[in-house]
Amino acid sequence: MSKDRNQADVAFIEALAELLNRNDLTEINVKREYGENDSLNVRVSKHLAPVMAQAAAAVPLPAAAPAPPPAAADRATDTGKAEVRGEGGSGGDPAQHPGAITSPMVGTAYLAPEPGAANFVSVGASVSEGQTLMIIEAMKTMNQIPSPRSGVVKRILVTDGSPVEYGAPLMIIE
Amino acid sequence: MSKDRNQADVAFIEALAELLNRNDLTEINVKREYGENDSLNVRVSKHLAPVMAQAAAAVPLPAAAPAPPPAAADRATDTGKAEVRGEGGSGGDPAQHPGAITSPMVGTAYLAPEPGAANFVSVGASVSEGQTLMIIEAMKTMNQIPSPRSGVVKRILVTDGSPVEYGAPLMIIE
Amino acid sequence: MFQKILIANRGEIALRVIRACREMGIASVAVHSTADADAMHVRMADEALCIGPAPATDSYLSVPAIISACEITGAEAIHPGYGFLSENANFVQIVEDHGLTFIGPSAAHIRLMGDKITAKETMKALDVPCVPGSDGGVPDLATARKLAAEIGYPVIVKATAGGGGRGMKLARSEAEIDAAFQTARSEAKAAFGNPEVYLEKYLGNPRHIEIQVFGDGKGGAVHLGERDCSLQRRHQKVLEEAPGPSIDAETRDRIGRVCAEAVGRIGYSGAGTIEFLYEDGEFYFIEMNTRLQVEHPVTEAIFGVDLVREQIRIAAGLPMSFGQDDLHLNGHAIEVRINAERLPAFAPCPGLVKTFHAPGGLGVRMDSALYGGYRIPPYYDSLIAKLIVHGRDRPEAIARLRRALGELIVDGVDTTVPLFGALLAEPDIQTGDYSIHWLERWLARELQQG
Amino acid sequence: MFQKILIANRGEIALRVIRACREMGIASVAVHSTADADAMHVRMADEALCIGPAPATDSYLSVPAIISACEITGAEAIHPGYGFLSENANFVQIVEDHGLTFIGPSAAHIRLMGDKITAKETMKALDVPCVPGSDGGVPDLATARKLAAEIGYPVIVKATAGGGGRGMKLARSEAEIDAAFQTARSEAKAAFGNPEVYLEKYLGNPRHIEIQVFGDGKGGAVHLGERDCSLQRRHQKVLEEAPGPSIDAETRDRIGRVCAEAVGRIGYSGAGTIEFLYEDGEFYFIEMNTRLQVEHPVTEAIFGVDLVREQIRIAAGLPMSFGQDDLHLNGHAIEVRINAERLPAFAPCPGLVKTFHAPGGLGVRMDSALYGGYRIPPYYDSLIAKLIVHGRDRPEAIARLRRALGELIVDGVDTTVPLFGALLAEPDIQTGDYSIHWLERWLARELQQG
Repeated sequence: MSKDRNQADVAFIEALAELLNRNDLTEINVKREYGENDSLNVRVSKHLAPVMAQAAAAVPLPAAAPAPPPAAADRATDTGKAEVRGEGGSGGDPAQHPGAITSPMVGTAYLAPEPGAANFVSVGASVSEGQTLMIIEAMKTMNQIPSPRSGVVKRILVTDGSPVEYGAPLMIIE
Repeated sequence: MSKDRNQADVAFIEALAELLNRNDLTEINVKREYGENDSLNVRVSKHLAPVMAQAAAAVPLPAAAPAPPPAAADRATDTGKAEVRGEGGSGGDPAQHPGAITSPMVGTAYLAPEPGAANFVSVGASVSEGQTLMIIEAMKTMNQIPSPRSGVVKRILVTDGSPVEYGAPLMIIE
Repeated sequence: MFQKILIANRGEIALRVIRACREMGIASVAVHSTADADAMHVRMADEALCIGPAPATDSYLSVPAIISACEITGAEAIHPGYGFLSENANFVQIVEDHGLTFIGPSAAHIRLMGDKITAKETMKALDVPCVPGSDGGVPDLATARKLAAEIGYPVIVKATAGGGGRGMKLARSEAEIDAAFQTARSEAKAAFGNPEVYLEKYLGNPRHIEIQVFGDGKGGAVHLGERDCSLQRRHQKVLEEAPGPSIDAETRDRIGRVCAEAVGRIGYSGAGTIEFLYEDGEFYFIEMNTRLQVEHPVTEAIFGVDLVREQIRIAAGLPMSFGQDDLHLNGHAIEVRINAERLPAFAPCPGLVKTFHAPGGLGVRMDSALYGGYRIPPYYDSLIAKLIVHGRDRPEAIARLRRALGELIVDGVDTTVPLFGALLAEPDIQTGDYSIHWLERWLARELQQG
Repeated sequence: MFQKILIANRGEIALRVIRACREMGIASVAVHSTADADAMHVRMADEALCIGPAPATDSYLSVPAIISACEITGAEAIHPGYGFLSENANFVQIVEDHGLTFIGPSAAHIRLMGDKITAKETMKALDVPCVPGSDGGVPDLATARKLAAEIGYPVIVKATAGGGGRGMKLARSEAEIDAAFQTARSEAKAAFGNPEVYLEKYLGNPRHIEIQVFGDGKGGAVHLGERDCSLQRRHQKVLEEAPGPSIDAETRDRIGRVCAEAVGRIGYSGAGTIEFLYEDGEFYFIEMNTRLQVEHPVTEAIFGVDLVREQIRIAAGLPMSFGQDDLHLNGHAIEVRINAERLPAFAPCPGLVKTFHAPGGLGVRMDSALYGGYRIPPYYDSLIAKLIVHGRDRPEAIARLRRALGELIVDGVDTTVPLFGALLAEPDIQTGDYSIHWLERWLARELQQG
């Protein structure tokens, strides 16, 4: 296939994409044959089932809000907040994980009792109920965070010295 | 494949998309063959999932708006407007009736050529194409409204002397 | 000037402060409970931080959580809004102890005005008019007669140990003082085991007039006229207006100067409101609120100034951006408080706001944290929007308010909007002829009829 | 006063007029095309009437349909808004012939100002400054030299029969006049077969300054200062502000008085705008618009008056509600015109507005006919909202505009909102240093870079 043909196809697809957006469609199917048959199959659709999801998505201010100073919704996901929420890690929302230990307070998380010392726990370690997992400093006070159950540390979701908000997932222990 | 052909296809699909939106459809399927077969298959659909009603209801300002001075949506159905729209009669929107004759202008409808005279037509009467059905007065001018086709007067939707807006259903002739 | 301010509040007032911050180029930090994760102030702020669970005591009222939120975000100052921690002197002390700035008066001034008796004594000493009375127990009838004549009738005789209306007697004239004094003493003795009574001027049908003041913390102060907030239900203000329909320029000037001088003399810093009862041309001090008021926008409308910006400037140690001579009263403004409440019982009505459409056009200001699809949580107060209109004069403002209320759409929850439609149809409201008892009486009558 | 007014327009301006009617207690009639059946002005008006199909020529521009709509609804007066029939003298004549009132100036005044040459001659006779020139053909070089010296350099020599830039030569100083005159004559002869040329003052980098006037129709008139509308793209205003950053109080007073006196002398009735080019402290008349301007809200903001209410009052034969001495300029206001257009080509972008959320808070006014779920029809102009901010001074207004733009959500269609974000970041805009060429040049540069 020639480069020209490629560009033409891309332009064609781009035009379709714009068209889809402009008309609030959910799907366009095109089958075009240029050979002897010289046929064109088109399917343009607008599914209403996903409207549900769309309606739900419309509940918060839309992330796609086009304002140039970052619109409200955009700011809600900016770095300042992401940082505070800790490192989410990959895959799903760790806060929803059944083994998640969440922060009981706003503060700064410390994984070791003091700088240079070994961490309270590390991934793979077995912990018993009541064992200190980390410290959260709030208002100059060091608050020990005890494990609510015995189990194995599967993931540690915060780094040493990182800020955490109330309810932020700290570790997963199963 | 020529660029012209691409543009033509995009224009075609765009027309379909607009058609879809304009008619509140949910799907259009087109199969067009230009070769020897030279055929065209079209599928037009409109799914009425329950979500539809909800989404549609949210689109216009809600009629249930609770403001005490009648809210915008309430006013849209107040008597002043209803009067201008003529007497809808019972059952369905007469403007959507395939036999509806709609008003070509804003004005006052008169069913008779002059006060006291017999009406131009009455329910049950047969009319021929071009026959005067009524008069609409606009800017002191009496405009005769001719029947666009021959048929029988099924319903008269306006009363003598009533105001009509553009597009208001006047009669149903089948 | 501060680089970053944390707002220890929620709802429309949090939004109000964020707007001022944004216009001043200051970063804003919203704190919120788990119930407010989708709230507008969280979306609007530059940063947001969950500080606790839904109950306010564990989130918006949690001092450690808020201080800690400042520490980890690097916010240098805290704006408390109104309610919550805004008049909590201990909180202010802790804020200052942590090297942060509280955007408001000092802990000492909050304490001074937080105690009703100290506040009254202070104001009296500062020549702010207070309700005249006996300043303590009245030993005998002769003293009672003498004092009542000085105070001026009507006077009320109250049990020192009393409360709940017992041991309380009204004397409308000299003819009634003997009976009132003796009956009150007997009732006081019977009810509380202590016959001591005191005397106070009786106000039958006063208005609630409050004076907005601003102090620069260095002895300088200005006033921004009055607001009439007489329309109250269970001591909650419902509709506020400025200027007050019963206050003329000379009266405004007189009481305004007294108030500004008073707060200047105590070195007060920031926004404050001195509340009075007003009857027969006389003002009687009730209390001073050492914070921004819910109804501050009516003052902003008629003076064309931004009171939150001014609070922030003063807290940052800058001089005030206006002096008394820069302040010119312009037109008339009215605010209505729109609550998510179901009439006629005013029952809180949280829930999903399906559609929200704000009124627009000339002279209309909407301060609301609503948006279409927002779910009003059941944990906090029911104020969801303030609609403020500004017109050249009172009739224009009333017409504008009626028009704007008709445009507003809050679909999905019941609101107090219909109340205002009904109020604006009342001749007393149209003429401005109402006292602090008017609304309760009107509501009782409407309920009976309706 | 009128009982019922018909609004012969659509979109935000129809809404604007409906709002004024409602505040004045006047019933409003909206007329609309079939394409606008769901439009906001239809929903907001007390009555609505479909007057024709989507094309404006058959609906909003259809004189018989509009007159007929008045007849059947009993409307006594017509407010034309801007555009459509607002400056159509024949329409005004027909309205009057039908015993109805046109809310605007007389047909004669519209005609007078509708013809550019007559308008200029009229203004000149009324001592309104015009672009100085030769007032017709210049016969020879000696006259050209003499006139150029009188007018002051730079001057431009133009073919009397000309157009499109041919036969047009610039003389920056006396040294260039001979060559310019002779070259222009030769080119004019070659291009148009007529060598006659005329001389005019050349303006290199002027601003567009317009003066808002109001006449009472009985010889009385006031001015409401200026608006700077220099930021234009293809002669379409994009952002307007008042007061003009280049105009001081003395200049405003001087040109304002000239304009008010001019419209008073001709007995002009209602709102009008006298547009000028402004360069080096001098005003040069361009044209007079005999209607309400799109950008009238910036004037309303700084003077605190309702111009539509005033139009209606004057049309009803009432005296004006303010005199020149009642008008005090207060603060600074900026309007941005938000169009449904896709940048960078400004291609119209009609379609479904999925979410609409208006900015709120202090000093923010939104004039828009949008609502969530509204489908912008493709038949009319692309203006969908006007955002107007008012602040104590220009920096405050700019900060407020930036803040408000950040709050506005129009989701579903592309808009010109991003343009304003970019503009407000430009030092020239921040300092107010721009001419009528600034925006086109900036856009060209941005396009090249982007």
